This record gives sequence, structure tokens and C-alpha cells, in this order.
Amino acid sequence: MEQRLGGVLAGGALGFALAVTIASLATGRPLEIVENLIWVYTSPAPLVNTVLLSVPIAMAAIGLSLSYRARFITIGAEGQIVLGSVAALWATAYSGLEGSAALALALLLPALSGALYALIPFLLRAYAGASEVLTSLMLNLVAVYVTNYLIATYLREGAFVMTRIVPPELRAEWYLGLVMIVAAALSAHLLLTRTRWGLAIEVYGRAPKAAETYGYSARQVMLLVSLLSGGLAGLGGAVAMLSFQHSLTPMSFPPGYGYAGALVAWLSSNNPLAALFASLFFSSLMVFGRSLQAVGVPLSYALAAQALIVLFTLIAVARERQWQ
Amino acid sequence: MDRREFLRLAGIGAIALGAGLAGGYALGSQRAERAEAPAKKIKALWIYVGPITDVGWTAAHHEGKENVAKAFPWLEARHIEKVKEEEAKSVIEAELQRERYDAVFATSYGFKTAVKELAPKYPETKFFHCSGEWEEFKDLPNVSTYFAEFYQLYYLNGIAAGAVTETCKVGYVPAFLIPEVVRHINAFALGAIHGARLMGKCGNGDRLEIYSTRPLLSWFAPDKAKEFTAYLVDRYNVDVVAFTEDTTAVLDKAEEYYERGKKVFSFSHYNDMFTYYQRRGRTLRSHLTGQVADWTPIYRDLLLKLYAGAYVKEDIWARLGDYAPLRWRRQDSLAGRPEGSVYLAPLSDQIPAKARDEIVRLYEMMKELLFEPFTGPIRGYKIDGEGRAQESARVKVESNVRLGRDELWYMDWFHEKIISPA
Amino acid sequence: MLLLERVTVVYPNGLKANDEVTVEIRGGEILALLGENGAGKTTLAKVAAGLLRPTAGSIFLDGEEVRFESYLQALRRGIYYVSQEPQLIEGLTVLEDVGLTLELGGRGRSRGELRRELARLSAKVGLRLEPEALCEDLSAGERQRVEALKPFLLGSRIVIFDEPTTHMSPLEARALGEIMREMRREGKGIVFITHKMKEVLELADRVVVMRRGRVVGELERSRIDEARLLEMMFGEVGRAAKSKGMREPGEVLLELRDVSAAKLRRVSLRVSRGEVVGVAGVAGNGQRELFEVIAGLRRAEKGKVLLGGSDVTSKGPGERARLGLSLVPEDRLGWALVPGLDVATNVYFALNHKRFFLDWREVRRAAESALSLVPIVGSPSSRVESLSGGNMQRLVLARELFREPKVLVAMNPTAGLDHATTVTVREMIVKYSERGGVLLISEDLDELAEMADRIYVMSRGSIVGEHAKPFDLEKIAEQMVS
Amino acid sequence: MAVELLLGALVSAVPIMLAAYGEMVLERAGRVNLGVDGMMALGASVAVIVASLTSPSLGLAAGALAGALISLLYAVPVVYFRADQVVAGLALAFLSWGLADLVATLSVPLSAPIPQGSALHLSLLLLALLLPLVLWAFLYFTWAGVELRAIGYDEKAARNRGARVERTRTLSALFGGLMAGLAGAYMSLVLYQGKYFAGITSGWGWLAVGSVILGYWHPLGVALSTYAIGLVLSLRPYLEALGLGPLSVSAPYLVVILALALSSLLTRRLRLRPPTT
Repeated sequence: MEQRLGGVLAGGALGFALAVTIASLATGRPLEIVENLIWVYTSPAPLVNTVLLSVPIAMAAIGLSLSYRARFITIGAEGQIVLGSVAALWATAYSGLEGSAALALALLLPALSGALYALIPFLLRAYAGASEVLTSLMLNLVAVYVTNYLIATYLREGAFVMTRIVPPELRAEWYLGLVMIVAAALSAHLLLTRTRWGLAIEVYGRAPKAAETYGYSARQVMLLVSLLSGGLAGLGGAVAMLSFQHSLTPMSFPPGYGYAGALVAWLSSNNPLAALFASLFFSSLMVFGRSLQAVGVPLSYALAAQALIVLFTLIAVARERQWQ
Repeated sequence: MDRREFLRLAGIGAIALGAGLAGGYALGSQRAERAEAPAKKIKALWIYVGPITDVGWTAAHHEGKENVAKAFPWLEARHIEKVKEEEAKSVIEAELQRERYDAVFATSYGFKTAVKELAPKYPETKFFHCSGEWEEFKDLPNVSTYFAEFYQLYYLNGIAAGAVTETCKVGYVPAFLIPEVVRHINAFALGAIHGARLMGKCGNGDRLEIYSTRPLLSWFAPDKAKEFTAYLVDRYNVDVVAFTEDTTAVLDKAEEYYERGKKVFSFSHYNDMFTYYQRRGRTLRSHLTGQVADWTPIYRDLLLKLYAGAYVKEDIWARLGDYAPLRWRRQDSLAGRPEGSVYLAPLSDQIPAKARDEIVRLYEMMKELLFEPFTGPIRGYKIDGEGRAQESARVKVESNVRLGRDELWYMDWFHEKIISPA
Repeated sequence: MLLLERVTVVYPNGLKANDEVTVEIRGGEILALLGENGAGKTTLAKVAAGLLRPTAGSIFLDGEEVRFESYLQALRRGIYYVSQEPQLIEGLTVLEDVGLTLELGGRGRSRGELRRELARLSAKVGLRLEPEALCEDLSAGERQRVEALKPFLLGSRIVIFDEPTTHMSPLEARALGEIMREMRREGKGIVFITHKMKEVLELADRVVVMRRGRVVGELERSRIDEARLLEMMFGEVGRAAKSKGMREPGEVLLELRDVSAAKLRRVSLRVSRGEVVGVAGVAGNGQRELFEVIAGLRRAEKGKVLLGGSDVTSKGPGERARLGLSLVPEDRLGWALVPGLDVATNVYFALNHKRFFLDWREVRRAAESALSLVPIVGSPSSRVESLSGGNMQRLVLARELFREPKVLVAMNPTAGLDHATTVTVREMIVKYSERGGVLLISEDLDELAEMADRIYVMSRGSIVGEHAKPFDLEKIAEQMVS
Repeated sequence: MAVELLLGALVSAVPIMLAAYGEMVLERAGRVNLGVDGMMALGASVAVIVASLTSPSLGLAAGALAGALISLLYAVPVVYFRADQVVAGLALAFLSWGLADLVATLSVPLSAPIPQGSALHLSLLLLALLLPLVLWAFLYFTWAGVELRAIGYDEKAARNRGARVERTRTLSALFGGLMAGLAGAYMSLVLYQGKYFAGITSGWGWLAVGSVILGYWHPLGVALSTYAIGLVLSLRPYLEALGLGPLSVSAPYLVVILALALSSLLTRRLRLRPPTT
């Protein structure tokens, strides 16, 4: 894993260089692009935005890294995050609770709803054998539709389609998200390296037959990672709601945090600590891509560039593995 | 990956980066034009909720932005697209901290919260919120609201629909049943009755049925919009479908039916699709007319005032005739051609001449507010967010009463002829 | 026909599998390539078949130097390699499988033609074949024989069989021998890789013996004799595990009563303290299912499983482990050991402690105490996949014995191991049986005869015979294929 | 009404059908590409641009070609470098969505469409209906098809047999991209009257991936399952009229999930071996 870090860095750097190169060739304004680059990585506002944006991504990635270690390839973080933010909104703006009670509910309920939603692919896999890749993917879209429905009906506030807003006293400062993802990454790391559950995840992921032969239940391991990754993703949605979203409007597309989380988890070799940095890197790319629009680079370019970086890293990592 | 390999890759990256930057610089210096920089500059930022390639709402705003950027050398116009409403505040704030903008155009209703929170923190910057309620910002001196209103045009669409329908059934596919869309549906229904009565068909409009589907619950849902159109046509035998959705899916579906030999009509929305296609040598046969918005005159007006130092906090509700300064000098009507910030898309030949004349006549009258669609008596019934009836029909607008802005702005009832979704 | 000259193969991990090996393959004779597991036979065969490119050395085909870039090139030049696992492709029909091989080998033909030829050929070698049958429905022996038909259709001149009889009944092995003789009559050159002396004596025209990647001897048919071959193979005459004396078995520790599941049909057996009970049978006759049912990986649909007197039929593997069941699965990496983890963790995870937090010092201590039972090369912190096969099996056995189980169930525990490890493993199992019961599921009849006190014979999922010492091996072999 | 509905469902199911055929071939060769939706978007965008410059038929070809080309970015890492296929597929989806939009920003995303009922449209319909037969014949009655299936059943055994695993998989991935691109081109040129806009695929690419399993990896099964999905899509307003609320909108996705569960359960009960790894 440590050895793969070189590949990740090299691939990431190469992809990044290529992306910047294409952008400057396309616009003919390299100075402004570099200026943007410096701004994004040195100024407080974009840095704060990077942190804010990285919270849902990192929470998803940390959970997914546990899941992928157990070879449970769910891509369902997307839907779980959406449901998590809905739950947090309900807890703070609709439940009627105030103060710390509302806050506690705003963290508990999203974690719970994310975990419960993650149960569906688990049950389908464990009891019917259905591939969790596809079921979780489909469930993402279902979650978006259900949420849109909720926003337009039960959560709708006033004549127009908008929800209530998280009351100012219940909102979270940006650094709370940072604290949360650091805590989550550390706990996930400790869980993996220092507990029986972590051992079960490692053993099951690397050798499912051995795990079963020596008394680790496949279902229990899958259940564990499903609940953990779903809960973390739900929490990620909650923190996003409390720290910057504050309200919801109907979505045309899934917001993409969960998909980004899946990519980040792989980029970081399913290492929760590495996922922390990788998601910060990933969200800084988003912020950078957004800032480049001032120079006339379309946002879609940033999307393509991110994917290009992932593909480059994939190749670099895979090449390295081939040599071993 | 060993050190050497890593260094090699890093080297390739560095060289590529250097070459790219240098190449870009060379290209850039070639391209650079020596434009005389005006002494005073206005910096404006547009925030879009969708992608500029949506061929709908965002594309229309983007066109307006591009037009003013071209027209005013003193304007430095930037935009950020695909800003999720939930992220808007942090995105806009980061930009505001980087540079001092004179104007920020927030082009989605959902940016309301962001504008409300940012405006007090950046008093130097003027915020313009599109489609927001004026009341929400009445205490903020640097926030104005603007909107291009379509209900008059929907009434005219309705006349066309009532005049051409052979089944005496017309339909509507709404994105949401919010007041804006509800008044569009009602205007369309009133217009359709007017059209049928004018042509003396469908029992002088009494037998005309107006079907509304359930709301799509998304501004962008082309696949669903098409399915709902098919539903209206296949299930209820509707032959004219109007809609509120950010794409042209309903019109596309209508054209599909037309191609298959079934006459189904629809309308342009935001953009004049008829002319769009005509320039490419193709005539849309299902296209009756439609509502078009041109944000350019609004942006031009707002920015010019700003440039002249004459900013006033205002609430723009652009309707027919607004931003059409030449209208007194013309003898002929411009109905069906660009005029002002909202106008009628080209009128199809398939609309009977009598109805076309009526549309042009009312178009001109509406410009002067001599005719107003929502004039009583109108009977209707209150609906919920999904269009279900909450009461039986009763008088909603008393005889000879004209609805005011606030009643229009918060409309929550369906005209009695509208058959609401099950 | 084919000459491999001074072939050296070094694997990326530094293992020198072949060291300047020179072997000639002649037409019209059966060449036996004899050697222990790990002697480098398969590596050499893969070089000859184009599946591996040698680090050094040359290959001459009919006197002309060739360089095979791929298996396909070798195939098209008339070399056919029958790999150890008879790899028909499950999911395809026999006809499709054979046809695909011919197509890839440059001898493609239409389905109709192929169907006719198959019928003719299979009659010739006494094999009843349904061309539209799915490959996965064929028995191991049938599959091997379908593989053996292909060189005839391909017109291959050299055929390499890599340990073909591993999963075969004696009868099937005899039939394969017939096919080889048929090939010899047609003038093909046959290479027959094996570590079984008996087969060499029966079939080979010439023997090349390999040890540790080198050729250590070559004998023509007239000069083949068992003692010399053994000496060449092992360097010294192999030690045999001490045969133990008869003892009175103690209480019953493991019992199956009329167990049916998947392939198994009403299996009953008993293992008592102090005895080694063997299960003999040709591979694929339900041994794996038997192992899984005992381990708790597979539910018994009918019948009961008792462990130390208590009913564990509905208990999972973890519960059974706590009741004193130890397992040595057939596949080491993946079933018994976890790749990617170190040796210490590999010991610890199977001990199944219930403590939530791991104490790495304790993990290491557990590993060290387990490893003190059997010396292995490799530190507790080295990755388990870096161990050799022999060391892996020692590790598994050490771990399982460290748990001090009541019953040890081992499946093919010495398959693929070098001689020294085989001896160690057998000794350890026999020694352990003084304290507990052992169920030894093995395809190697000689191993069973040497170690077991009692032997059950399994065929098609049923127990078809029970034998006590002294064993009538002929009778057992007969029952195995009944 | 029923005929209209059944026919309409067919017309709108075509892109799902085409994309699913491509994905099915790749899955039969033992790999999954989750980038289908992205490749469709790219196909849609490129097709419109090229059609506006040349002709609709060339636009179709260009869309298909774009899908095939971009699928190389999946095939090379996955087939030759053995990179993780799920990540590679997801990354490809992101990349292609981005590129599709980028292409559209550079040029006007509008062209002359392919009218419904025109010869070109009918030939596309015919392709969607006949291709499964061709694929069936290819997979089961040609040796190249047998090789492809063999690779899907058991990569290692096929490789030992001399089967050209890399080549076959790369070609399958290319075919998958080609079909996805064509499917996207159909969406923009036929279904949306020669327009491209961001989000044009409406997530139908995911449905295509799901319906491959629903059709049990068999060309004829996939033809049926994709048509069934198209039908469910068309039936959504009718479901909504039944008062199913958000369930009706997500009906096609729920159908895929249910079908996945049921077919997996059945496969397990009957001890079938799915024809892919």
C-alpha cells in the first residue's frame, strides 16, 4: 500500500500537469491560469470551500474504503448522502426540537437513514446474491427522485419549491466538517488496524473462503461495512447540510459527492487516512475548475480533467502492481 | 514504483506543464488585441444553476450575458455555471473575496438564501436576483429583483390552441405547481377557451377540456416530459400540449407525433425553436407559437444604469411591451418577432387567420395593458402542490376585477375548466 | 523433434525454476519427466509450449531454432500442452470447446465435420461422448480424455501431459495410458510429467529426472529401475513416516449421521480419539462437500453432525472451532491463509479470539508460540505469500495444532509439497493423533495406506466401503471407481 | 392507444437497447463498463455537432465512433494494466460527461434531426431489432463468438487455451463504446430533434447496464428486457395516475433492482452459472 503511494502521486501529478497544460493551450492565458492556481491553494475563501466540499466526499470515501476492503463494491454513497442531508434538514428545521437536542438528532438521524438505506443492497446481496454494484447504483437515482418528491411536497415551504432553512444557531462552522472528517478517518484507521472488526474486514476482503472457514461470517462483515459506510455517508450529508447547504431545492442530477467518494476511495488505495487527503485534493480540483471559469474555461473541462487524473492514477498504480 | 520511475514521470509532467504554459502564452500574446481600455470598468458576475448547454433557462441567460459583454467594452463579464443552489453561498462568496464585483446576477430562485445572506456583507456590490420575491429583499438596499413574465404569452398560446384543436382537448405539462406555473396554466386555459369561442367550436368553448398532468417535480426532466406528453395524447386524445420545463422535450414529442402522421401541436419555450430550426433548413410543423425570453435588454438596462452611477433598487417584472422602445413608431405589429424582453415566437400558418388576427390584436393591447387575461369573472378551485383539488369551484375573480401583481404572484388555484391530475 | 537446450528460467521473485536444462523430445516415444513437486517440471513444459519465455537458452524444432512468443505459436507449430487441471471451459459444450481449440490451433473446421470426427475418434479410444453436453457436467477423467483427443484433431506432433493422473481413478489412468500408446503409434512425441513412480515404470520409454531445477539423470527404458530413480529424485532414499502401532481408539469425537447435502448422500462416519481415519476417493466425488459440511461452511440438508458428543448441525464454523474442530483445507492460500497479511496475523485471525481490541504484542506472542511447534523459514512479520508452499503448510499445521483441537480434519494435506515437508506433515499428524482424532481426506491412496487406521471409501457422494488394517488396496481402488 | 404505447415504447427504448447490446458483449467477455451513460452523452454531443456540419447519417457514425474512441480509455487501463474496472468505468463516465459538454460549448449543439419514420430512423429501429439475432448467431455459431464466451466463462482456462483475451476484450469494449455512442446519437438526433443538452441521457445508460443482467446476458433476453424497461418508462405517467408518488418516477430503477434480486435468487436456486465472471 505504501508502495502504491508513489504511483498515486505520480499519476495524480501527471494528470494534473496535463490538465493545466490543456487548459492553458485552449485559452492562451497561462498566466491567469497559474494565478488562479495560486489563488485556489493560498487564499482563505477557496480553501474554506475546498474543506466544505471535501466533507461529504471524504465521509463517503472513508466509509467506502472500509467497504472496498471487504470487497463489498457499493457505489451507493450518493443516495445515502442525499438522504442524510434531508434527514439533517428535517431534524433542524422541521422536528420542532431546538438547541443541542436538534443538533444531536441532526447527526443521529442522517447516520441512521444512510445506514438503513445501505441495508438494501446488503440484504439483496446477502440473501439473494444480487450484485451490490448495480443495486446501489440504481438506488442512488431512486433516492434523488424520492428526495425531489419530499422537497416538492412534505418539506415544501411557502408558495415556491424550497424547503425551510436550517436556523442560524444550528449551523456548523466550516472547521467542524474538518474535525469530523479527521475524526472519521482516524476512527476508521483504528478500526481497521486495532480491532477484531477491522481484522474481520481485512481477512474477509483478502480471502473470503479463509474468513468463513475460520468462523468469520460473510454476512456479518458485509453488514458491518454496509452500516458503517452508509452511516458515514449519511453523516457526510448531514454535515454538508449543517455547514453550507442549509436548505434543499429539487435536483436535476445526483449531486455527485458519492461518486467522487468512490473514486477517491480507490485513489487512496482504500486507506482511510489517505482518503482524507485525496478528498481534499479532489475537492480542491473542483474549486480550481470553478475558478477557471473566470478565465473562460468551461466547467465541464474541470469534470473531464478530474476523470483524466483518476484514469492516469489508475494506470500508474496498475503498472506498478504489475511489476511487483 | 521506484524513485527513478517516479522522477521520470515527474520530469515528463514538468516538461509537459512548462511546454503547455509557454505554448499557451505564445498563443495568447498572438491573440491579444490592443483594445483601448476604458477608464472605468464594471465587473459583473453571472451565477447559473444549470449548464450553459441546457438549451433552456441557463442558455437564455447566458445568451443575454454574452450579448451585453459584446456590446459594452467597459464591461468585464464572468459567469459560473452548474452552481448547486445549496453551494451557491460559498461559491459566490469566494468569488467576491477574490475580486470586487459591481454586480452579481443570481439567475435562479434557489439562490435566494445566498443573496439574502451575502448582500449585507458586501454592500458595495449590487445583487440582482432573478425570479425572487421582492418582499424578501425589501430591507436590502443593494438587492434588486427581475423577472421575465410569460402569462400574457400563455394566454395568446391558448388562443392558438383553442383555435386549432380538433379534439377539444388541450393539455399542459408543468414542472412544478408553483404560482408562476399555475398562472401560466390558467392563462393558457383562459386563452384556449377564448380561441375556441372565437372559432365557434367546442360548444363555443364550453366543451373544451384542459388537462394538466402531475408536476414533473424537476425543472429538468426531458424524458419524463416526453412520457407525460405521450400520456396526454394517448390516454386523453389531447392534440395541443403546452408546458413549463427547461428543455424542449414536449415540443420534440409533438413533432414526433406529427412525423408519424398524428397532428399534435406544441410551443417554443424560452428560445424561438422555430427560427432555430428554420435557419437549418427545417420547418417545425408541430410548432404553433410560444413564449420567448430575451434577457439582453434587461441586462443592458441594469448595467447601463450601474455604469452611469444611477443605480436604484428596483423590482423588474418584464411583460409584453417592456423594453420595446420603438413601439410607438411602428404601424405594423411585431407579434411573432423579437421585441422587448418577452415576445411571441413565430405564428404558425396552421392557426386560422381569424385567430392569428385576434392574437396580434390582443398582443398589441396587452402591451398597453388595455387587455388583461385575469379579468373577472373567473371561477376556479384551490389546489395543493400536486394539483389535487382542495375545494369545489367557486368565484376566484369577481366580475370586472383585474388581478393585481400580488394575487398573480401567489396564485394557488386552477381555472374550473382545468381537469387536474388524479 | 524438439530440443530444449540450456534453458534457464528465473521468476521475477528470484526463484530459479530451471537451471540450464537440456532435454530432447523424440517422435514415437513416451518421455517421462519425473521429479518432486517444485523440481521445475511444469516450468520446463510451459517453456516448451510457449506459455513462458525462458530467461536464457534456446529451443530447436526439427533442428531449426524457434522463439515462441505465445502459446498460440507453439500450438500452431504442432505442440500441444495438456495442463495439470484439465481445463475445459465450463459453460461451453464439448463440441464448442474442442472446436475452439482447433480454431485457435489453426485447424478450424465446421461444426458438422467436427461432430463426425469426434464420433470416429472417441470410438477409437473407447470414450462415449455427447458433443452437445456441457463441459461442466463431465467428470475429471472424462475431461482429461477430451483434452487428450485434441492433439489427434490438431495433428500435433508433440503432446505434453502435465501430471494428468492427479485426479483420476486407476481405471481412468489406464485408459489415458492407452491413448498415449496410440499417440506413440502415430509417431508423436509424448512428454509425461509425473511424480508417480508406478506410472513411469508402466509407460515410459525414457525418463528424465529433475531436482531443484536441474536435470539430474536420464535413463533409457531398458535401464529404468525404481531404486535408482528414487535416489535421483530425492538425493537420498526418502524417509518414510514411522508406521505407528495399533492402539485402542478412545471416545467418539466426530460423527456424521446420514448426512445429505449437495453431492453427499447419506454419509455416516465416526472418528474417535487416538485414530487417523482416512477418506479415499477420486477427486470430485464429494470430498470437498464433505469437508465443507464438517467445517460448517455448508448446511447439512439431512442428518446430523456431532462434535465431541454435542450436536453442531446448525452451528457455524466459529462455534465448531470453539468446540475443538481444527481444519487444514486443501487450498492453502485463500482457504487457510490470507494473502497480503503477515505471518503473525495469519496465525492470530484463525484463533478467533473474542476480544474487540487487538493487542499486536499478543498477536506476535501467539504467532511465536504457534511457530515453536513447527519450524518455518520466515519471520512473523513477513508476508505470508512470500513463503514457499511447504512453509505455508507448516504454518497452517502449526496454527491448527496450537489450538489444541479435539479433531483435526485435513484435506489432501501433502498435495504439491516437497518431500521433506510431506514427511514432516505426516509425522505431525500421526503424532497428534495420540491426543485427538484425525479425519484425513486424501486422493493419495499410498498416503492413506501409510497413515490411516481405518479407511472409508467415497464414491459419487456416498460411503461405499469401510476398511480396517491391513488394507486391501486393490479392493479400495475398485470401490473408488464403482 | 395500446398500439401507440407499445410502439412509442419501442421508439424510446432503442437507445437503451443499443447500449445494452454493446455492454452485453463486453460482459460476455468478462468485463463490466460502468461508463455507458457517459459514452452515450458523448455520442449524443458529437453526433449533433457533426450532423450540423455534414449530414445526419454522418452524425450517427461520428457519435458511434466517439463512443468507441473514448472507450479505449477504459479498455487500455482495464485490459492491459488490469486496473479496477468499476473505478475505470466510473471515471470514464465522468470524463465523457465532461467532454460531451465541452464539445457542446465549443459549437452550437443543434442540427437537423433524423425524422421519425424516415428511412434512416427505420433502419436504426431495424438494427435494434435485428442486432440481437446477429449477436446471437455470432456468440453461439461462430468460433470467434465461442472464444469470446470462453473468455467470459473462465479467463484463465481460455488463456491457457491460447484465446486472445486482451484482443477480444479490447474489441468488445470498443464495440460497447460504439453501441453506446450510437445510442447517444439516436437520443440527440432522433428523440430530441437534433439537439444536445447537458443531461440528455437522463440516466438511461445506467438502465442499459442494469438490463443486461435482467436479460441474463443473452442477446434475445437483453432485447426483451430493454424493451420491457422502455415500456416501464413509458408507463410512468400511468403509474403516477395510480397515485404511486415517487415510486412511479423511479419505477424503471426499482424494476431493475427487483429483477436483479429475483434473477440472482433463481440462479442460485437452480444452481446456474452466470455466463460471466
